[in-house]
Amino acid sequence: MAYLEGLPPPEPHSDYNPFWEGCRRHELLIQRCRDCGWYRHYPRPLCPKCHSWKEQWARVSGKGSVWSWTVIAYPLHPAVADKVPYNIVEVELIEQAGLRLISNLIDCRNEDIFIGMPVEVTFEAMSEGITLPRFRRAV
Amino acid sequence: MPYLPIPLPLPYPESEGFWEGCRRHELTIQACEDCGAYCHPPSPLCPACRSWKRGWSRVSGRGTVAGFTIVTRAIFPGMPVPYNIVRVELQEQQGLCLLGNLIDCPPETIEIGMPVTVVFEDVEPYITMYYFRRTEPDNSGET
Amino acid sequence: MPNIKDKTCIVGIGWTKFGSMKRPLPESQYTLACRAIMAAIDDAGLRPRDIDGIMRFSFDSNDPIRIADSLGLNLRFFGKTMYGGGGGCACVAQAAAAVNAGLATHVVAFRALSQSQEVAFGHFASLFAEKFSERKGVPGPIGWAIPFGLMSPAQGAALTASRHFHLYGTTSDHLANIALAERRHANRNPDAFFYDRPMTRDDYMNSPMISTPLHLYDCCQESDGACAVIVTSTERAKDLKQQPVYIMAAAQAGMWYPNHALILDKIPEIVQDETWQLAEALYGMSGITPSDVDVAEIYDHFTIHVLCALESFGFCKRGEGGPFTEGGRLEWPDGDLPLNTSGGHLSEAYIHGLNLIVDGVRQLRGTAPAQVRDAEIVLCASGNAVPTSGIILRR
Amino acid sequence: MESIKDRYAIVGIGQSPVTLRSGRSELSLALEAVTAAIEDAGLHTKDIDGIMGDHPIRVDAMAIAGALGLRRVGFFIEPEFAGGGVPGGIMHALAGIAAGRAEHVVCYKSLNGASKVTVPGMAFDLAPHENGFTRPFGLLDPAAYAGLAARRHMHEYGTTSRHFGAIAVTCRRHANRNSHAIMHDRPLTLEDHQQSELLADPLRILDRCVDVDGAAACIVTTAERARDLRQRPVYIMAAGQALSPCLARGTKDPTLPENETSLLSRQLFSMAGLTPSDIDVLQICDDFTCYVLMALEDLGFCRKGEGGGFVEGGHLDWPDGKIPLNTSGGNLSEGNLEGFNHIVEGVRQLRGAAQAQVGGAETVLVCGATGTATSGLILRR
Repeated sequence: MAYLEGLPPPEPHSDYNPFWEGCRRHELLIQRCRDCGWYRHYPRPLCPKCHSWKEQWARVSGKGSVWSWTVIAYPLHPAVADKVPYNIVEVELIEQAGLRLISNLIDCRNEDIFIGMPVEVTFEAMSEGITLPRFRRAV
Repeated sequence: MPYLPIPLPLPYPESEGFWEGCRRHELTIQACEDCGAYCHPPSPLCPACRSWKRGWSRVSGRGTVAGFTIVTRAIFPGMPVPYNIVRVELQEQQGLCLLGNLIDCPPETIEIGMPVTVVFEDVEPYITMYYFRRTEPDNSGET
Repeated sequence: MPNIKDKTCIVGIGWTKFGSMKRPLPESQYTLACRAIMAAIDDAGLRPRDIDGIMRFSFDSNDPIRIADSLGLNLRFFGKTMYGGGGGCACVAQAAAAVNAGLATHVVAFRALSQSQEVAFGHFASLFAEKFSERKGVPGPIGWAIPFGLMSPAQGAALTASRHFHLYGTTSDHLANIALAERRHANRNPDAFFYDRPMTRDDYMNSPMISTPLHLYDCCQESDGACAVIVTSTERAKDLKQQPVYIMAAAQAGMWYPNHALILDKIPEIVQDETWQLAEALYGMSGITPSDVDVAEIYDHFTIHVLCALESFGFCKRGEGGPFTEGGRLEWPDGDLPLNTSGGHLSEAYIHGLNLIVDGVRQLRGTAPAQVRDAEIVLCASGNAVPTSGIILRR
Repeated sequence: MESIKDRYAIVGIGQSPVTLRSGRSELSLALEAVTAAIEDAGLHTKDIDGIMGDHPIRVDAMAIAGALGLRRVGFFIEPEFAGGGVPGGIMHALAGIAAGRAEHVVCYKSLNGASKVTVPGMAFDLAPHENGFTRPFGLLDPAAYAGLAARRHMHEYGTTSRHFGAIAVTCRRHANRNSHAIMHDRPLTLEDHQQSELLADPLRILDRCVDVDGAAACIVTTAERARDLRQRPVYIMAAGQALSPCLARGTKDPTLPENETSLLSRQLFSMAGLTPSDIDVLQICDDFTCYVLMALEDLGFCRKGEGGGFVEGGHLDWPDGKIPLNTSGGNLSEGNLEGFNHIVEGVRQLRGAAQAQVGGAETVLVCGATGTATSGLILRR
């Protein structure tokens, strides 16, 4: 069973669909400026550094480290009433300082998580044709 | 049966007195206990004199059509067009208006100034809807 | 009272392509917003990082954090105007207020809409549909309207129109004059959605009845697109690329009627009362009179509301809006008061009033598609039948 | 162009009771606070010609106008962002006054956070579809964002949960003096905090504000007009908003040299011509303890990373601390009004009418929530 099965899936939207299509193919794609090479997540219409409108969806390594983490211990939201405690991690990808993703760390006890832990992406199929990127401790 | 197959109103703290009246088949309008001004939709304090003393007063249910439209294009799926929406000015106070529907009335006969009276329809255990029906002019002089 | 007359200027305008439900634009509301803002920045001869304030509409998912992140900006001023189309000029007014108070230097006011992808306003009651069924009813003040089938702005406007017809003898022919004038203007404007679609009086009369007495062509479009304007101080404007367009007056007018929810019905007396308050404030601040206005850019969600506004702004007397539309008075090039010269919401695009302001600025720069000769003063009015706002611009 | 410094004042304040079960609509609560503020200022209802709206999904400006029978309202704007936006509403109001659109503007906030007797108004929010990048991963509540930021601060600077707890204890002590506060009768020790349930590790239940039913309001006008009114005017020395692109991330990176609150700090102190050492009382929006600690650093009351040590030193405690914080108990212990209570309490301090009155208080800094687009005020007697 997937981690946090049953939470609201991402809704399709033209700005973000390439990301989720990449996940379905088990590829982590991040939007990147074709002119200056700056990665941006969340996706943006234009580059905040050089204001170019030219973009590509670049496949990244999926490697990174835990930038911060929390364990949700209290069911703050009805959707997770039966799921606590669970972890949320913010992962910084190796491609660019500050390039971070929200996700979960799977196959890892919550008490073993630490900031700086090397991780790599893995993909989990959810319902409705959605695949989510999650992370695992890297060897 | 409600006039239209769409969601019904949900009472909220200020409007409960109105809907309680409907359940008794009485048109009950919020009225200021200090200055007597009617207020609809109901409000926590009186817009005329700012008193917090809010009361409820049964009104005659009689009024006239102040504006209307015949909706000919459905917005919700399943809406039985054409249907009418009327704005009724109650005889108790100038400008005291309720939105509603006119039942048992062919659309082409609706006109501004037409006298109407309230009718009630018990549609759900928790809510009784109010509608209007064409009536004879009120010549009794009562209010 | 302090007065901001001529202290601030519009120095940049930007707009995107316009689409509709039938010919949607592929880009998101967010992308459209960024395109219009970047176009306005470029038009003004500014750099993105010069922008330090943003005013937007509510009902818009482009919050200033997202805009700032896309453009790489630090912002020191941001806010929202409420009440849908009533808020367009208020965005400009509050941008001008910020500049005037020294709280920001270059403020963008923008509106982006993607009704094809997000929400079609004509059907906006259906937005609540899911919530209604969840909650088993219609909560709050809208519960006085929706259960009786009053679910779209057109139906509310129809109630206004039926009463105006009754009180003053106004007719569909009068409303057609407004729709036809705007369509003729759109036929001169290559950006307009109806650029290559002329319309006759018969076309108007034969268009489907939406809600009596309003026909399809009394109603604005549901559009995709975005517009942006940039406001700065008069001193700063002198250093920039474009001929400055001065803000002579900028005002708002609230609505005292307790039944204010957007889709509730409005009787013309009340619609006109609040617009009259707005007119009084604008004429007071600017020191002009209705006869000084060369071009009127009046929010046209529905033709009937334009007619009410013409009366309230003093172009004619109350109740005489119908006859005032006759004789081509609202038409470029020879009418006394050319109205919505880009085609307005009825025939250019529905960008919540911001496209009317853009066209007003073009008129004063001399670059409008239907350019009024020697236009010196433009009145821009936001939507009425909701709390409203307006600005008066000059060359 | 012009500077607003000292040209506008807060002349009236009002509050509804703060409760857990009011059974009342947000409109009703808002009107109680608004009419109290009008009364406090010695104004007539009809003098109000501007309304700084709350979030329209609750009580929009025209709901207030309609209920009060105000026929002429020439200013109404909606602030951006909940807890970060409240002082910014005051700033918008004075900009509206300076532009000639109104003379007496009422600002308010009304929440039904505890009983949730909400009466949705006419608004709907179009949520950005970006939440597809957070919600499927269980990031559904502001506490999760706060937990991630707090964890990072601890990692970088050695901050501990006890440091966060010190802020909760300070606010609670102040609430214990405030008969209006929801936690008035409930003392709190650091050990209580340490034993409270985990919420979003490292944050505990007691690191989070208390949701209540309640409303607060204030009235802004010009300094000249203020001098004719009933109360001693509280002058606005500086008002500002700030946001930085770093906020788009959602989680605050406490190490960034420049963020929304540091930008705000620079703007406010330069407009007022003051430095942090000139401030007598601090009112910082405290939805989570960790954000208060970070705001203290970003505002310049201590150095980056030294927030933990600073909050331990008793500097923030009434009556003897150098710079008492949230003297009415704040969102953590008076009750969460998204920081509007902070403005009301700031005004009371400068009138000398607070229940935990800081002796000789002359200046107050009010700061909106950090970690979101923020805003602030510097007020003086």
